[in-house]
Amino acid sequence: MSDSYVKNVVEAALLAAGRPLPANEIRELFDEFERPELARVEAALAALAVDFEGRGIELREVASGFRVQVRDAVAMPVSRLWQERPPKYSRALLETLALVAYRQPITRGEIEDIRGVQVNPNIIRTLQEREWVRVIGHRDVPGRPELLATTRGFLDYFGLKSLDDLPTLAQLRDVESLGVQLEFGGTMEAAQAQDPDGGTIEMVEVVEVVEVVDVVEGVELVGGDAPADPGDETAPPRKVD
Amino acid sequence: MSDSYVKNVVEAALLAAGRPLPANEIRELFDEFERPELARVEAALAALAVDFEGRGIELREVASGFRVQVRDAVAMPVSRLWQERPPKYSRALLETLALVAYRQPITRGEIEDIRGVQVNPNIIRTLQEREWVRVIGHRDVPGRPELLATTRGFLDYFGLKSLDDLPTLAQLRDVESLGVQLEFGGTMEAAQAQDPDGGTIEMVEVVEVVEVVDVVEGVELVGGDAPADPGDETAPPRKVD
Amino acid sequence: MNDPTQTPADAAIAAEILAEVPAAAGADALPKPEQHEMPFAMVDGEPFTVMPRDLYIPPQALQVFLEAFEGPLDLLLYLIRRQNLDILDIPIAEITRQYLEYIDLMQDMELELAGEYLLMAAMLAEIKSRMLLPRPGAELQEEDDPRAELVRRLQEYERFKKAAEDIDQLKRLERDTFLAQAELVERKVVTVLPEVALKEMLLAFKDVIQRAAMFASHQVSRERLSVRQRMSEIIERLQGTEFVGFSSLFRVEEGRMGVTVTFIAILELVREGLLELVQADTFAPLHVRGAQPLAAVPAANDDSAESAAS
Repeated sequence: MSDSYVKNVVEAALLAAGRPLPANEIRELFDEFERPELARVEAALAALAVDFEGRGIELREVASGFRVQVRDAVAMPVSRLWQERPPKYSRALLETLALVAYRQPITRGEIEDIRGVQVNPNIIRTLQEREWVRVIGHRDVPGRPELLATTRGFLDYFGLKSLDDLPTLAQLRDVESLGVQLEFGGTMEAAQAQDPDGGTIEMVEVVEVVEVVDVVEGVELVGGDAPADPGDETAPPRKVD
Repeated sequence: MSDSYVKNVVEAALLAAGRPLPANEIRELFDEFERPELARVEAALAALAVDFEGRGIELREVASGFRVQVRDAVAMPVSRLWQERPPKYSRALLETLALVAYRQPITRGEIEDIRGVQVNPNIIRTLQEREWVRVIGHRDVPGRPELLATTRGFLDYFGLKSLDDLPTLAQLRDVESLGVQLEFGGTMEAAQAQDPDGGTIEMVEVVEVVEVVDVVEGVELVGGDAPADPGDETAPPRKVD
Repeated sequence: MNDPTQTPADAAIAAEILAEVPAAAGADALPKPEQHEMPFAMVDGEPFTVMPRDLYIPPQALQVFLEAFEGPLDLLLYLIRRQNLDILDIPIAEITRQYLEYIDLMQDMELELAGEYLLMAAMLAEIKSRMLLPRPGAELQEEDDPRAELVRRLQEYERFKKAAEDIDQLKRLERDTFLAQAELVERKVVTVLPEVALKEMLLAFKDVIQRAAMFASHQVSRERLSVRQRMSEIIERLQGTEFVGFSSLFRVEEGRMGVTVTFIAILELVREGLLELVQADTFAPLHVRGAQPLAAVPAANDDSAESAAS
């Protein structure tokens, strides 16, 4: 079996599949008696990527495998093939998606704590229908809230190989170094997108929930005692569940 | 605008469209100010057809325009992308296969005698098509029934060096106890190095070395026409060098 | 939607908001914020910071602007960023005043105001009052700063707001990336053969053997399978030939055990009537002959089986 036959099968399979194909799945397309080594399939993929250079298409590896896609340089004329505009996503949806992507696994309540507003259930439903987000379990707390995580489909859609390829998340400046930060007029510094110690982050979130409750209680005290303040008048504190 | 840009747009459009595109529709994808003559688009199509020679795909003109399609030469492996999961083999087939393996050379009639039911001819045909069983002769009795035996392909499929790698009937009498030994890994180091099924084989082999001696002695017994002694079965295995 | 009754004070805020509308609509258009309030217009290079009182502000524009906020944290961030304030040192009194003005306006516009906005208002008021309390010592401990929690939440929200923008910028399918696909005109019918595990076959065999009570025969149960295999090999060997020398069936290199297996196989074949031992004369070499002319088996069958396995 010649190298060019292997490469032709790989090329045709990638183009026919309509979805990303992992190398081992391509390998299994070959008849049992002529099945090439995985290394040969990988070599064919590499050779294809070279073949595609300077052409209208390119080979790209995403989370679920390899796919052939239109090269950026010609994407504009090609996009005219379709009349309808691509779907636009609301900020609320994108922020929710970002929280799931960077903080997974995460519950809806935890998303709401960080965003400061309720999450519209339609948003979660849309994310699930698009198969970008799925429920991977339940947090073992009262109510057993669903734990949300992103899917490989999410990574594929955004052309990513893994979560590590997500844009770097801005660093949280330490409140305790407030004075120092002021002196230097501190700017937001880029930090690693992935916190190696996910557990710490979870803990911080739990602490935060507690503090929000404290604040609510504090509000009631202030509401009773505070001297006339236009702000207090117009915004009577309300209990929130 | 270079010829290669025109060709790249044509290539990318054809591959992205998911339907055949007429040349004039491809032409209209270009920005008005850089829109090439139709002849240039057609020249790009011709150049693409040449590029695709010897590759996994080809350019074809059909009624509604041009499309890129998988070449016949690789259509077979590519078709496996949509292959359905095969049905499992029937119990009757597995029993027939096992009887051929253990009692070969054997006729269909003899298999039927042991199984107590007729053997569907399709089963024998399936086993022959799979190249696990073949006819090696005929028994000299009325009807001259075919003598069936297993093939090298059968041994290879199950990862056996020879039929001796299969457990003996005596060992099979209690597959449950065999299974227990397997689960605990027994005393056989080999069982740990191999997958569960391979482990079975390893263990069986060692036990059989002991049995070979029995058989060798059995030859003398057969020659002397000694009656079978049930006590032998439970006799502790003897060591062999 | 009801037209709000605009008081002069509202009009001033509304004018301020209106000046921000384009900036909010397209972040790219946002000029570098300065410490003072941004001008809503530039005329002949002169900034105008006060909206003419009689300017009509379309309520729809206001509503779109106000609805653009994703919640109280988003609104607060907007107020802070608009004035280029450091998030770590928010002038709480001023921000609270501005925040409440927006809340008032939203209520005037009869926008559906989420409870979270009011909760935040209360939180701001509480922070403000705590900051007015006399401090125990000269040094203010950072962790005692009443703003700390708010600052932390604002920062936390802001980084995910930014992350959402970053994700939106990623090249994505449908909008920026298009899959290349080729047609598979005719899908070939591919027959996939079922997989069989050795154990499945052994269990099937055990069942059939138990049903047939084959274990009744001790001799059968002791049988070596290599004998069976050898029997098949010998029958094949005899294929198409009349006689084979008895001794030629043995291969010395197989050793004593192999020779024994072959010998038993021959005896078993003779017993089953599949083989005849022939001797032309006393002391003449033994020959082996198939008990019947063996049917020709297509050799191709065997060859393909072996090549498929290799």
